[in-house]
Amino acid sequence: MKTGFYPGCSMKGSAREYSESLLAVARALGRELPEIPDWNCCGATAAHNLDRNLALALPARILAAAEKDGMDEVLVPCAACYSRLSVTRHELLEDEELRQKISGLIEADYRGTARVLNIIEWLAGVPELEKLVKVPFARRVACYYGCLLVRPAGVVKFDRPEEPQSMDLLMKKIGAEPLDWAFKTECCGAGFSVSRTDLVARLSGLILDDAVSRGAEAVIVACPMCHLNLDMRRPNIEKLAKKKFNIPVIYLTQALGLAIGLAPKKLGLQRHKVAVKFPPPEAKPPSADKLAAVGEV
Amino acid sequence: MARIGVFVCLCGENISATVDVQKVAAAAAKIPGVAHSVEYKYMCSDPGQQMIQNAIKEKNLTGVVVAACSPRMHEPTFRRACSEAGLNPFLCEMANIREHCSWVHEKSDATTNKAIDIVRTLVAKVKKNKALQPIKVPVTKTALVIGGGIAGIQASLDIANCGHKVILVEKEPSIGGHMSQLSETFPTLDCSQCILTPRMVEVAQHANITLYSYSELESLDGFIGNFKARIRKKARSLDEKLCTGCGLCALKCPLKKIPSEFDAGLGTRPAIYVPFPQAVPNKPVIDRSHCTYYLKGKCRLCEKVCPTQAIRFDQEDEIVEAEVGAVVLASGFDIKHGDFFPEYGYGKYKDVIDGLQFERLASASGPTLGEMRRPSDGKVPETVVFVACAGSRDPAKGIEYCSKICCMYTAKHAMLYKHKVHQGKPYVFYMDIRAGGKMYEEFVRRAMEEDGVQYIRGRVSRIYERGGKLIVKGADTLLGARPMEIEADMVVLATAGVANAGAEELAQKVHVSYDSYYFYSEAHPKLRPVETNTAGIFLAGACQAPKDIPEAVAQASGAASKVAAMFSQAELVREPLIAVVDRQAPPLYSTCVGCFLCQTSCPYQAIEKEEIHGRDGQLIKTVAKVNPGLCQGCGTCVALCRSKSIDIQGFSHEQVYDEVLALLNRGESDV
Amino acid sequence: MRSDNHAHPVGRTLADRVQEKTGVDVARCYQCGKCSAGCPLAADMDFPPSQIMHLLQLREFPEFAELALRSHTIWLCLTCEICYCRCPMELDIPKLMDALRHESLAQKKVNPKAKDILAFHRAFLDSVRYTGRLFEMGQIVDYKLRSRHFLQDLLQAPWMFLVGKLHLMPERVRGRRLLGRIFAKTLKGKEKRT
Amino acid sequence: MSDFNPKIVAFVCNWCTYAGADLTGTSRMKYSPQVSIIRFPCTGRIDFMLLLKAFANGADGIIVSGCHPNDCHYSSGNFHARRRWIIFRALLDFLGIDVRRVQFSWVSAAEGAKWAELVNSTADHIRQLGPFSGYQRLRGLGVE
Repeated sequence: MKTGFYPGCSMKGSAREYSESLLAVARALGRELPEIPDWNCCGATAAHNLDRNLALALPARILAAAEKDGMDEVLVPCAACYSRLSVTRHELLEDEELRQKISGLIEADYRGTARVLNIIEWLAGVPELEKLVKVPFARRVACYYGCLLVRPAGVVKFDRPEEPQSMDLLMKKIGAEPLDWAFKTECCGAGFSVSRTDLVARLSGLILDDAVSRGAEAVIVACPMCHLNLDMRRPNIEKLAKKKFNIPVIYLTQALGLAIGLAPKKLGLQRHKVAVKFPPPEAKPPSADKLAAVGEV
Repeated sequence: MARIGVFVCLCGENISATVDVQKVAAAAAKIPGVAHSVEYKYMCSDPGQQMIQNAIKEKNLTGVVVAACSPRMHEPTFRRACSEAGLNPFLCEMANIREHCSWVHEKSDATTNKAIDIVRTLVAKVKKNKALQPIKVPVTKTALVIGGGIAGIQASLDIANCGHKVILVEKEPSIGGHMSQLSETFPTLDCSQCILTPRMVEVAQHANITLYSYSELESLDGFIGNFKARIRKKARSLDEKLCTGCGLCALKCPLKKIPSEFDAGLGTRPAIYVPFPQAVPNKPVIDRSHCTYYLKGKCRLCEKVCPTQAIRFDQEDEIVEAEVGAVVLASGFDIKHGDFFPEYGYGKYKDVIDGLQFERLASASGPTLGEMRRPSDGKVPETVVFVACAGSRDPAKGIEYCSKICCMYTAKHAMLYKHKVHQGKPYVFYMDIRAGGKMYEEFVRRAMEEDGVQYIRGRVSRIYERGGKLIVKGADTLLGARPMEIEADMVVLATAGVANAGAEELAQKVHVSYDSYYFYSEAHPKLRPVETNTAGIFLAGACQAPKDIPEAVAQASGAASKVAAMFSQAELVREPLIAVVDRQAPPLYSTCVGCFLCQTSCPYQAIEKEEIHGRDGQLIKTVAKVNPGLCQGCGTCVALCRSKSIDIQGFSHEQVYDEVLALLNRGESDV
Repeated sequence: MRSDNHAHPVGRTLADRVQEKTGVDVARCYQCGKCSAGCPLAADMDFPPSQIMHLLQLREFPEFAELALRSHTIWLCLTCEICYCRCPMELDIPKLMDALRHESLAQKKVNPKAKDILAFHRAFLDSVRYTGRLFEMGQIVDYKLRSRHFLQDLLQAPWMFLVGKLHLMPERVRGRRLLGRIFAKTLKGKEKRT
Repeated sequence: MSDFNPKIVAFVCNWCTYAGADLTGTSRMKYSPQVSIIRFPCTGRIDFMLLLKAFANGADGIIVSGCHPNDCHYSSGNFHARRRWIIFRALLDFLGIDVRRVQFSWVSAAEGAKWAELVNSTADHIRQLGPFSGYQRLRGLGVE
């Protein structure tokens, strides 16, 4: 079983710490994550907004390259890229004519053999994750799934589209206390970060407001776009909401990295706009019954 | 030589719009053996039937083919007409050129040719038809009614009042069904219990009704007029004859916190309980899944306090056998429960409740004694949002149909709430208001105009809890689909009406057909709404489709009158479409070799062994024999018989073989 | 070939064309409004999603379909998929929005209010077309040129650079020529540089 | 595709599929006219040699359809039919008849739309398979 890695553009730039923390965690878990050779951009929102064939061809080229390299599955940590790659695989496997057409465009035969994995699926595949925990991440966290990890349900076939639980379970495994909150899957404004910052500030503000009002100490994300909006757009959010939200937004790989004892710097925590600072954690391992409860899941 | 008459019906334009009927009649005339072929506008009309009868006499016909609608529709009509003209009714067949041809194809030569094919096929069949005599069977004049809700109660009373015996089987400890749970009923707002309880008592006291409560149908065998039912009386752990219904046991039972089914989970009950005070029969049952004695072997407190020593811990289920002539299915419905609405938090938030729960909250006998208090903290809800179509008309949730009763009961709920909480604000999210029914529209108008219920046209997208309030996100589609949020204290979902959990199992036990939602299928959507396709089994109430009380009661009375009509005859006449074993002159006697494979395949144990003895009394051979009283005519034995010694009347080897040949070989009649 | 000759005549109305491309049959929508109720940006749209559906449903009135093509809505749609997720009739509205955008673009009927959004998408794809990946620095500059919002986010860039999130030089994909051909066969013609 | 119009015979039971096909009509759903129905009391009544008879007389395809499992009007006739069909397939194969020419299905009395779908898909399917040309050979084998 060969698992390839598709970082996507953001993880090479504005979401660099996601990539850093993921690779640091992978190293600590002893997992190899070879990048797909010569990968290109998935086209993100822009491509499917403007042209359907382009929106299918860009991800198809990536997946075809992964297949050619003998990868059985591809880890796509960015939820937006994950969505584009999943949609493409789904549509091309459903429609043989379309598959041939797109294969023609990318000048390679795309077969659809490589499965597309999101970060939660990949981490859920790590056996006995809770045993690796050195410093339990004992924080009240709001797991923010955003839109594209769980929707559309018929394409991603992962968790459930309303009130998903998979990230909460992962957080429990590393000693965190995931909150029941209302904005797990509400949209943050996504690709409008630059073009309609006003809308992003409003939508993201609602999300932070709910998390903070329920006593969350951190928002956990799995998507560079969500992070960008909730973290880097914080000044815009706070200006519109006319109040301060001091809550840090961290990638789930960063939380995991902290729990298994990796240095904050290695996880890129210094690169956030909102400082990742917590009141001193109670340095105690997760209680036995808590672990037992997690083990059952 | 056969002299067949072919009668082609235009059915107004129903057939003639797509089939060239003249051509069909002309083609039929050329089929060898056809002596007469005509077409007519309405064959089923009096002049149409007269036409057939005249032709039978004038042309001396030996068989008739009516090319018209489905035999399921008018076969009895035409067979009767033939019989009146002196032709054996089983020499008349119908060629279905309407349902299977004119209605499903475009006007074209292909369609006309198909109609001709169908006629030719049936002509070939009828040539091989034999004159048959109907079979007469006795009728057991006892009806079995399954389900003791309002439909079952009504059907039982109506049949019993005609002087026939009724066995009423109810799976819960008491009869009453969902109607007993309701607080008030639309469109009159009269108290449900007040109008229902007298009926329940009447059932209990009626000399012609035997009530088996806390019982279920185990199996049903036999056929119309002659069913054998086995009924499982579940162990109440109680000697019902000794119990006086004093209620001391329930009072003393140390378990008090078991969610009450009757209160839709909002109230509690002990392990030994009577579901509600007006229960019929007023005898408790021990819920063995919760009772401490059954779980841990200790307690028996109820036994100690019972003044008549009626408790029987070692009681076992009992099987009762009964012979019945007809069955009325009135097994009712349920509303959809469970985790099917995560976006509304149904099952997650205590204050998001369903319609039945609201009924219990509003009921004077309910867990709050009729005070409007929300389940989470007992607070009086000041804003209540009612969501119609929660799951109905929603293929994404698996239900395409309209549940029919929700519009009305939602209006009723909003009104009841407003009557109890005067300062309260009720909102109803709806898509369409379906208030067809006597005084129904007026009732909904009253909710809006007199009680000030705010109706908002749109479907709620999401409900979540924040700070003790339920945030309801909707949109008003009449105001530019503008999104709106309501901070509610309680939300009532009109969840879809669905078939009962055991509906499929029951249908399979009694062999009636059902739709993909497990609602039972009526024999004809318009003209036979209370019959099933299985003779002698009738439908009443919401087991057929969601229905309100007046409809359920009307249908129950309809079913009862069908049963009474059946019981008014001394014996029933059955079609002789049954299997027969071939008989020959000596020395062969029969081609049957006595392998009795047929016997193992027969679902009705209708095949017996017959010994053929010579004059000297010596056994010559043992052959199969069909009991005509038991055979239902499925023909499984016919297909299985290796020596082709069994044949089935009406679908004989000769008939079906000739049908296949005729269908595939267009002769001179070809166009 | 289907055996029935009962298919609707295809290709006449916008609804037909969109159905051909996406499989979404707007006739199935019964206007419950659940999409509009859940849409995060419905309040900002000129026609919330359920109304876009209705504009298409009125097939015999092309002027309504025209309103859909010229709407701000189709460009505001975030493809967050919540409408599709909750639609009782399982209508893939996001996919339909994509098709409407493509048609709006092809017919040059893009709503003027969507100028910035479109500029961003174009800048994004330009970057991908020339380097194979998103070059954030280049894209921002391109976007500013297209949108003329020169001052926006002026303070973000130095910060991003400082924390190491912004590169001054693009990463280039080896298969750029192939990507060029893909762009040429897809977007080309629809997308001349403005 | 050619204008080949296949001849398809449908052997159906009276209680489920025949009634289902009636419902198709009552609902005015359209389907291919190449199919004609022969009514049986139950699929359990169907002697599968009849299928060979139909092929020998020029049928290009055959539909056998009755009640869904457990829904048989006579309790178990459809199970007998299913068992028989499983064995019969092997015989068809042995005789060199493409088993895809026989469509075995369940259509209930409430599934009018499914009947239309079944007929159309079978008609399309048989059209793709082309005319059944082996019937003279079948006659040579004594099936008439």
